[in-house]
Amino acid sequence: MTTLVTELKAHTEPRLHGEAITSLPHDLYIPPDALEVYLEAFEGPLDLLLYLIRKHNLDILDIPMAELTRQYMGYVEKMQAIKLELAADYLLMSAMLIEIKSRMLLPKPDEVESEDDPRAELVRRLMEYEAIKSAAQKLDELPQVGLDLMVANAYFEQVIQVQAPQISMEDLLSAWQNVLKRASHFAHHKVGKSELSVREHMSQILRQLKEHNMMEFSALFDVENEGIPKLVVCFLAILELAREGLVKLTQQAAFTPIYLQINQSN
Amino acid sequence: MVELNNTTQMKIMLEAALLTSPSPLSLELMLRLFSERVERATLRMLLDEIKQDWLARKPNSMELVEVASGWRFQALPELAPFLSRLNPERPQRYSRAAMETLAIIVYRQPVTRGDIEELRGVAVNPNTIRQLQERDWIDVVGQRDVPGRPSLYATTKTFLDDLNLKSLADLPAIDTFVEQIFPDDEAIAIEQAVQADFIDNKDPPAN
Amino acid sequence: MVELNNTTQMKIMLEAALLTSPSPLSLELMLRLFSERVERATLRMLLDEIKQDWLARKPNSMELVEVASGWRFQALPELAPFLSRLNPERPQRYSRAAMETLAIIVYRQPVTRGDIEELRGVAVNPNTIRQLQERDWIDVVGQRDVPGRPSLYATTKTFLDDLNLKSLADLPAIDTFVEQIFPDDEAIAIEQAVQADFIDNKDPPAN
Repeated sequence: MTTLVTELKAHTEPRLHGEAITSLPHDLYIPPDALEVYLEAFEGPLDLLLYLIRKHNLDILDIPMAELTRQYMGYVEKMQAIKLELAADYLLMSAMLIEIKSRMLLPKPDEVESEDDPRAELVRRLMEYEAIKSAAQKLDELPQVGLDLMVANAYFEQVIQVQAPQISMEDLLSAWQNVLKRASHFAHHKVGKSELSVREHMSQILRQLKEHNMMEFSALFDVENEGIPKLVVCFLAILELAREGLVKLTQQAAFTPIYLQINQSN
Repeated sequence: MVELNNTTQMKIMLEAALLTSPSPLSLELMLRLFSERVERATLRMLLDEIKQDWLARKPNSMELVEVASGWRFQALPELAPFLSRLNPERPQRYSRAAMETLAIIVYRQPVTRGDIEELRGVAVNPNTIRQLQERDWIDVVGQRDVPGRPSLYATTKTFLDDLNLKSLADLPAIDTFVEQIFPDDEAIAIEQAVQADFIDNKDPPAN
Repeated sequence: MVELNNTTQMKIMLEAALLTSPSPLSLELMLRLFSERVERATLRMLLDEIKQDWLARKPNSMELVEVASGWRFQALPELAPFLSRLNPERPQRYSRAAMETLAIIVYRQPVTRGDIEELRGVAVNPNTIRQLQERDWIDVVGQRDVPGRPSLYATTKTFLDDLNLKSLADLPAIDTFVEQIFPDDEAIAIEQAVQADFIDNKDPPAN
């Protein structure tokens, strides 16, 4: 958890050849490799400005622009000298500092009150950046899964439960329509709701016959519980089964019971 | 930090390590946990103790087992089917061929494979029939009395249940479709012919 | 299969599910474990009981916690330093630049890359954004309605999970710095202004 803290220290106290550099040389002469170490320690112009403000004990609410600008420009010139890539962001900030400085030199028109301080925007940005810097540090100090927290992850034997495909009635109907569309004997295959229940009964009767081998015709009708339409459908189903040669109807003599059995001629 | 001065502490660390590891832990890895200051024999003994502790735990959910690459905690086998519900496979879809085969069995039952092939004009994939049978959506209700005595397939009660139907008559009828193809008089004529064949039982009397 | 007729069995199943799941389990997922035949309130009660059972367990290695996306077991924090010895693929610590970028997204979300650059005063390294996205700590929640329609970034539930948080409100407050600089009344005024800015964004949009 202390990683970033130490890292931050390393950043704000740049090291050269293993030794901490605690202050800038007064003549601002920095060997080029040392400058790079310095600059890499800063996350950008705001970071550098904050560093300078802290380092020189400047009042962030009353920044001496001349001093800060001078310090800052010293760095930027060195950066340009060694053609650091970072320079663009830093140059933008130079321009801003110089602008603020020159605006402060202008005589203030009487009607403009003191709250229109040219430094206000810079102060706001510096403060906001410092807040973010401290937030980043706090975030980094939070325990993290994988580093400071280990979550349970024991094993279990995954049982593959293949989910059977779901179908809807519409799927079914459209599949059937596709079949009919392609089938040559179209007219023969039209099915209404009523025919469907006949076909359902055909299957049911076959099931019963499979179980009982032979059944009396009247035993197939549940006269007590079924309404007339169902009885008719059942009768139609028997006729259709017979027509398709699926069942055999037998009667020994007139008025004797009729028997149904599955057609097994061979 | 925890002191490693007694076996209880070591067992706790081992338990935590095993419960948090996504893969089995080898003895070598577990020794690293104690900076190699523990004998392999001691480690084995501790693992055995943990194993026994968990076996004795009532009620229990996990067991410590040794597999090829080391030791791991795993859910008791009887719990696995439940746990599998948490990451189910994505529901599959039936192929168009399978749907058509099913539709033919539904609307023309009882049918043989030959009937299906005749209607679809292509051979039926035996897997499709098997799949539908395994799902208990269709079954064999008899054989047609022709050479080879092919099986007659029909839909089951399970099929109706799974589609939330009371009877096949609840399925959408094809009538609307007839109208699409034969937009006018012809459709009516065909429909009337069909209707004439079968009595309409749209509203069966309550039993 | 185990019968689900009593709370003991349900607790065992929950415990096994939580100990074997690599990511936190939401109540919704856990309900699926019981085929949705359990009330959410019952589930919460069982989870609390499991949590208490483990807290009471002596000696103990794990604890049940609730984080943003659900519940999970984790090793007691004091064991983590030992356990991390076993984990060769530890997530990396992020650079200071990356942490600052993350902090801006966390505390100012939803933000565009431009917002981040303005706050930090330097260009954002695209790799940083990508890294955070790959870790599923941040994602794009929309576009700001300005020319170029830049992406708006926000933190995810995974981010909160990984930091052991239930919501953004559990994050450390960002105000302490202001106090350091402005010790008195002024600090309060500034703090209020800053808080007003941050307050809107406590709840990131659902993923």
